[in-house]
Amino acid sequence: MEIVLALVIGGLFAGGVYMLLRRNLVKLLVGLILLGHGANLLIFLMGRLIPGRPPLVPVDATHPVGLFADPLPQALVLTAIVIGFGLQAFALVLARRLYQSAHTDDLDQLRTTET
Amino acid sequence: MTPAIASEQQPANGKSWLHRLNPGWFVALLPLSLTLFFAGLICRVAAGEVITGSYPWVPSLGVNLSFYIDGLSLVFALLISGIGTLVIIYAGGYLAGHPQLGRFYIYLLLFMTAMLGLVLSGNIIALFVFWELTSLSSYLLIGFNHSQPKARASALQALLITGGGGLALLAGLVLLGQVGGSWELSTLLTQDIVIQNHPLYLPIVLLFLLGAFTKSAQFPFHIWLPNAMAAPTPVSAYLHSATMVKAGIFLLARFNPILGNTPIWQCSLTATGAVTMLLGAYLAWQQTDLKRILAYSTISALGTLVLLLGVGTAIAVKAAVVFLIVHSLYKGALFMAAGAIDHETGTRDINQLRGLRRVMPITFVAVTLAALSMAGALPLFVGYIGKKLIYEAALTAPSAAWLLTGSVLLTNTFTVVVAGLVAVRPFWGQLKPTPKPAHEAPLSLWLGPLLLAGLGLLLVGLLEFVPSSLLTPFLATSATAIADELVRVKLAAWSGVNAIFWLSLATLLAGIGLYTGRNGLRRLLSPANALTAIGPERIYERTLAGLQIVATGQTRLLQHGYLPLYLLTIVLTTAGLIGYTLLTRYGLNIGTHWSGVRMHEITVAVVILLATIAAVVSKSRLATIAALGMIGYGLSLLFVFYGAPDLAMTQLAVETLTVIILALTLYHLPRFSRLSSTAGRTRDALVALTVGGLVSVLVLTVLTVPMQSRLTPFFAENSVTLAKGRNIVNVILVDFRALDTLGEITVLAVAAIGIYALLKQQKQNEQNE
Amino acid sequence: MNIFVLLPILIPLITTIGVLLARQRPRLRRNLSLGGAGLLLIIAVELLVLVWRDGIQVIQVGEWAAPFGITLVADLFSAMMVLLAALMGLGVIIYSQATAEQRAEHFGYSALLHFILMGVNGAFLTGDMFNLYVWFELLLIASFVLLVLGGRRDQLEGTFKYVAINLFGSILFLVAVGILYGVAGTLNMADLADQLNSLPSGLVTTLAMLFLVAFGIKAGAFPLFFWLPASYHTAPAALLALFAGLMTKVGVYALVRVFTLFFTQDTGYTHTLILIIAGFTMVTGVLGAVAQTEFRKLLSFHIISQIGYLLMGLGLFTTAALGGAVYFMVHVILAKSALFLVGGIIYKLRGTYNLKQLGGLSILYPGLALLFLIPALSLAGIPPLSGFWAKFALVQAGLAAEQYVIVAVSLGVSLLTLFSMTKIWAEVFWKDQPGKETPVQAISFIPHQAGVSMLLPVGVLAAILVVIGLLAEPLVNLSLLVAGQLLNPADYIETVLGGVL
Amino acid sequence: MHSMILSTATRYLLPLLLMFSIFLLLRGHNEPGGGFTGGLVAAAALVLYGLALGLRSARQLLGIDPRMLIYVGLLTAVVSGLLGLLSGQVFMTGLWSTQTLPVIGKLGTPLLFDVGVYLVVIGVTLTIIFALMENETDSKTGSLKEE
Repeated sequence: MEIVLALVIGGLFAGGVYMLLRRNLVKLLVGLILLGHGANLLIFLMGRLIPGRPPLVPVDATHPVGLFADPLPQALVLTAIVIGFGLQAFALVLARRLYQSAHTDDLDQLRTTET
Repeated sequence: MTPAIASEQQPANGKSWLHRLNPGWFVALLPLSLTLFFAGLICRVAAGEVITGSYPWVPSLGVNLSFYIDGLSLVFALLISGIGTLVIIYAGGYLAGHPQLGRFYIYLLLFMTAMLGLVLSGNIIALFVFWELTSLSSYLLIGFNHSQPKARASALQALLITGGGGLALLAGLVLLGQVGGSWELSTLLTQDIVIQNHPLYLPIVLLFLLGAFTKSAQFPFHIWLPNAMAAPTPVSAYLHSATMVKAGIFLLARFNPILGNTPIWQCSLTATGAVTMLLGAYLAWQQTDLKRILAYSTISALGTLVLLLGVGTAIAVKAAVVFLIVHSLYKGALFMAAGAIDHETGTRDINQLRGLRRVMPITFVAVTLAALSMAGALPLFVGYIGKKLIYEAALTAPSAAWLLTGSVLLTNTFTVVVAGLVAVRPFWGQLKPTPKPAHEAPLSLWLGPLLLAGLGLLLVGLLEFVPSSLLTPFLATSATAIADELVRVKLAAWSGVNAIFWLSLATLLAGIGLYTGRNGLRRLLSPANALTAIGPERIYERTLAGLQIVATGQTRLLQHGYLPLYLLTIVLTTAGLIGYTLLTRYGLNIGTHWSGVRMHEITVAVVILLATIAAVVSKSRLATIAALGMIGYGLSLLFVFYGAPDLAMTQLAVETLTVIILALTLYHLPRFSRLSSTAGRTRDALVALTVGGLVSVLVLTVLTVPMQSRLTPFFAENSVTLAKGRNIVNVILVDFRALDTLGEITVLAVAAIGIYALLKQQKQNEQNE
Repeated sequence: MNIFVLLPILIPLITTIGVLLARQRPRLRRNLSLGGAGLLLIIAVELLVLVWRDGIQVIQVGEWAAPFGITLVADLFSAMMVLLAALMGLGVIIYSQATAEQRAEHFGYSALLHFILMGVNGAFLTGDMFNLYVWFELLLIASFVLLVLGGRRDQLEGTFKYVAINLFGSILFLVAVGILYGVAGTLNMADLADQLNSLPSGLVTTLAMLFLVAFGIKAGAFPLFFWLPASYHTAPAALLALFAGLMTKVGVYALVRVFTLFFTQDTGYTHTLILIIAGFTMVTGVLGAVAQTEFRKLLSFHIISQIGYLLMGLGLFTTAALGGAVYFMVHVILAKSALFLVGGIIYKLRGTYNLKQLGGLSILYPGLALLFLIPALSLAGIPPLSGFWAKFALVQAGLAAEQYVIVAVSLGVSLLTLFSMTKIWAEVFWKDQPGKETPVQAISFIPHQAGVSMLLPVGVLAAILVVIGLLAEPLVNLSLLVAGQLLNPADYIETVLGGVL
Repeated sequence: MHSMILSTATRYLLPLLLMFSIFLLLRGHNEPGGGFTGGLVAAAALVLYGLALGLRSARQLLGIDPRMLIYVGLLTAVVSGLLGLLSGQVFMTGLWSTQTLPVIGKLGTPLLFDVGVYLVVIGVTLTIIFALMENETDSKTGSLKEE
């Protein structure tokens, strides 16, 4: 199954990079979102895949029984998702404000600070 | 800083004589006491003693404030402080009432400190520190009249040329120190054989020469010196004739025992010196501006000094020491006098000056004395001794003696012309009206020139009639310090009718002849002078302009403003570095991980991939948002399949929020339009697929490495017992790695503050408009 | 176990919460902000003293032993960086009293400054790779918000580029951390240093490349720096001083940390690469500066150029070189920030940053000229100011390592730096102001209209620069100690992991 | 937007959702859930309320500026960490009550920390969405309403 997920990650990165290189303000952000998804899935996969069991300790046990998924990558991905959300939300609103201010969503038109 | 100057501006009626003195007299007390101090050391040094001492400065880098006072340093120190005293008095008169006089003195004293530090340093890094400070103070002083663009440009030129040389010197010094094993001069002086046999010897010498030649205005770096005449005349007299430009000479002399006596050293010095000497002298007599005449003649003198050091025989070194002193005396005097003339008449153009002899008698005397010394015309003057020694050195040079003698002869002929231009032309004949009605300069302006010129006479007297005085042994120790062998000095102005006498006579006659025929000759030579149009000056300008063009071009090329291209560059850099490193350092090594593929998982994976494609190709914003949502939800399903319910819930919630925000923000943005060309799209698609492939490969490569998490067993073990929670993921978030979560919610908080500011600010901006 | 390792993160956080809660009461808010920054500086001094005297300090947050919990570590390098951050923070906060607009303050200007300090200090002190990611994101988002406060079009545009490129960098960082865990099974830096040695070096080197790019973007290295000249110059001077001083340096800090602590398997490859990047960064940065005629743009390009020197020290990878780079870091943070702050004063006086429209200031305000000249000459490496010792140390180390090309490049760049500094000097201070007769007399020594809050920070920075130049020994000594500690990580690893394992 | 059914449904749904969010928060330490998810559910409930009954009533219901929730949440999280410090241990060391409560299990500082997270998440979400919605209505009507 890892190979399938590796392909999914690759696909997300390919799509993300393609969108990242577009001239459109929004597409660029879509690209970043796709890349973010890819990165999250990648970290998740790095804990190796253990189907089924969540890392929960049964009520009357002191530690988890049998095979369980690696909780650390989950925690990392969770944090990364939330942080990513904050940054993406900010970037989206920024893009909207930029559009309102510059009246264009074409990045090639947005070069005033460097010329 | 200004009260003393303010009083200077007012008419001094009814004030005591003390108040009428310019502030220079008081400032001069400082260098005067230094001069006396150094003079007091002559005894010890003349006896052959080397006075040393050392204080740690930056011991971690091996840099100490050491001093090393031998004959060579003391000669320089005396010149610096002595001429400095006179120049400071002079400047007080020259810049009387100037509102920035205080600043001028600060710069001048900074320079003096730096110059003294340079010649007295016993640590080569400390020496470099002072070396750079002289460049800096020279920059500030050349640009003193900074409202004139010319002054600014000249200051910059001097700084760039000497600063560039300085950097080369730094590299040279560091290499020298590393080869010689110390930054201390006293140690290095014992290491000459080690250093000269080291493979780095050649680069060291070249770097040193760059430093010395730029500083001492050797061809082709000489161009900054005439331009530096934009500085107030006290500066020209002090820095650009008597002292700073001699720093390069000092450097060559100081390191001659360590680096010298090799063919490369001698050849480069002799050749460069000869060219500079001739060129300077040739250009000098063709000028009409007094200061420029003197500046070119200074270049010539510096060339002579380098030449003499290059010849390197005992007699040449002796000649160098004497000529160094002689030149400083007469050139300092002439510069100051030129400034006095400028100050009192309003012009420095020799075509406008005539008959000043009557109105400026004292200045006239001073200039005449100095010019006679310069021309080396009469055995009465120390200049004659200098000239004599130079001829002697040239005649006895180990190689190319006749060539050198010829060059010296030609140079000296030109020098005689220059002397005439300075001393005869402005003073004799009918008085011509000048921009300012000419009258004699005040005491402060003629004292310096007269004293320096007079000293030329006095020295001869000392040498001639008091042979056992301190002076000769002192000069001998100086020469010995340079030559690294015992040099005997026995100087006499008159040594009978010999080859040198005839040479001197020939020089004088040729000079007088050339002086009378100079206008004709100048016309004759004017076509040749067109060649100077492609000289170093032009190269400097071109380089500067070229630099500007390259800089602008490069910046436009790199910082072009197209964000997608920036991102492309970064993506390609990333992919290139990682792909190259992976392939060359590790190789392709991907395992196959087909174990346990289940249908529903494959389905979700395919859905995610399809949604990705949809998000990429879709032309509608809503469809893109929907596709993004699909991907997010697909991911949360995957998380569910692989035992991550918390993650799935979070992903689900965040995805929903993102979709809402996307919908809200994109509402007013225009629909997607096709902006890039097909070629561009193809290129990007190729890049994207490469990156995607690379990431997949990387992931699969990493998965071949067996991984044993070192952390997970601990979490599993202690989650309940110590952290009292059964949901290990949550325990990690709020306990094991709570600091991450604290950071995370802070990020969220800042993001919210930012979004709020973005949106509300807009409202305020609109209200303001 | 030492509280001082934690406080540099905690104090800004608590201050910022206080400032936010007190948003209706300007005076209280201001005092809180100043007090927090002042306290932070005291703590930072204390921390450095402690580390210098007693060695590396460690806190295992939540009492979870390394490598299981998150470790905060203060070695000399971290402590020094924290001190610099605190100093810059206090300086900029004082300075901002005079310049920050009411409106920016309304949207949380001073709170955001403290958020930046929190993120920066967190990044300097953490001993955990993922935690480092979190702090990076914090200081990124805070800098995003600060850059757009004001909402002008150029700010929005510049910030968008800044955001886009840096978010890409963050994603790379995240991927890199993920893979790091995927191969080594741990996130603690000290533990990583142990674990990575037993892994195939080719794979580790590949991973190192990922970090090189991710941190290279933040540091503003060639060819990843585009975001910096695109955005920085749209910000007010006070902010720029902080950004110039700290933001890119965090990237450099991270590079130094990972490339001394655990990516040292194949230094012949990785560090040579860093050296090449260093050379290009220097050259392209300084040429960019030469091309500019706007105060902030010119100095922004210089930031890049100087990053090159820092990377040069890392790339040479000897104690002398790294020591030189550490000294350079201190020097450049102080000098660069001081220059931006002087720029702010000039803007206050004349209302423009355009060199062509400025002039005459050397006569009018000799003191201001001096305040400019000290950091400018320092930056250009004129002895005996601090920049010279930095340059000298690096040149010496480079020559000792027989890396002649990079030494030649660095010396050439140093001349161009001098050139571009004299450009500002000649245009702003020497030249007459266009269209105006420059008075012959000074108006006053310093421009009093700038007020104490603007002049004091600049004065203090300039004074420090003079002191660390003239009396360079203590700082040089410290820098070499820092370098020694970085190059011999055994002590660090031992202290962090303690008795465990 | 102001549909009768939605507004009525929301009135009843709101308390349920809020209770569910608190339930998620409290059980998070032992079962899937936690401050983050709990916070999002609560925020969703309030956003829904705002959509159904207008932003103004949602704000009224909330009583305070959502930004204050962020600050208070951050403060709570810091305080939970500081408690460990004040009791002479390291920052963020977990302190636990001795008794066990139903549903929640033991009370402890990590739980308080999670409450902080919960509040921040509600505050952040509401700040963003409310500001966006306000912006939306502003630009739609062209009027500039007071906050």
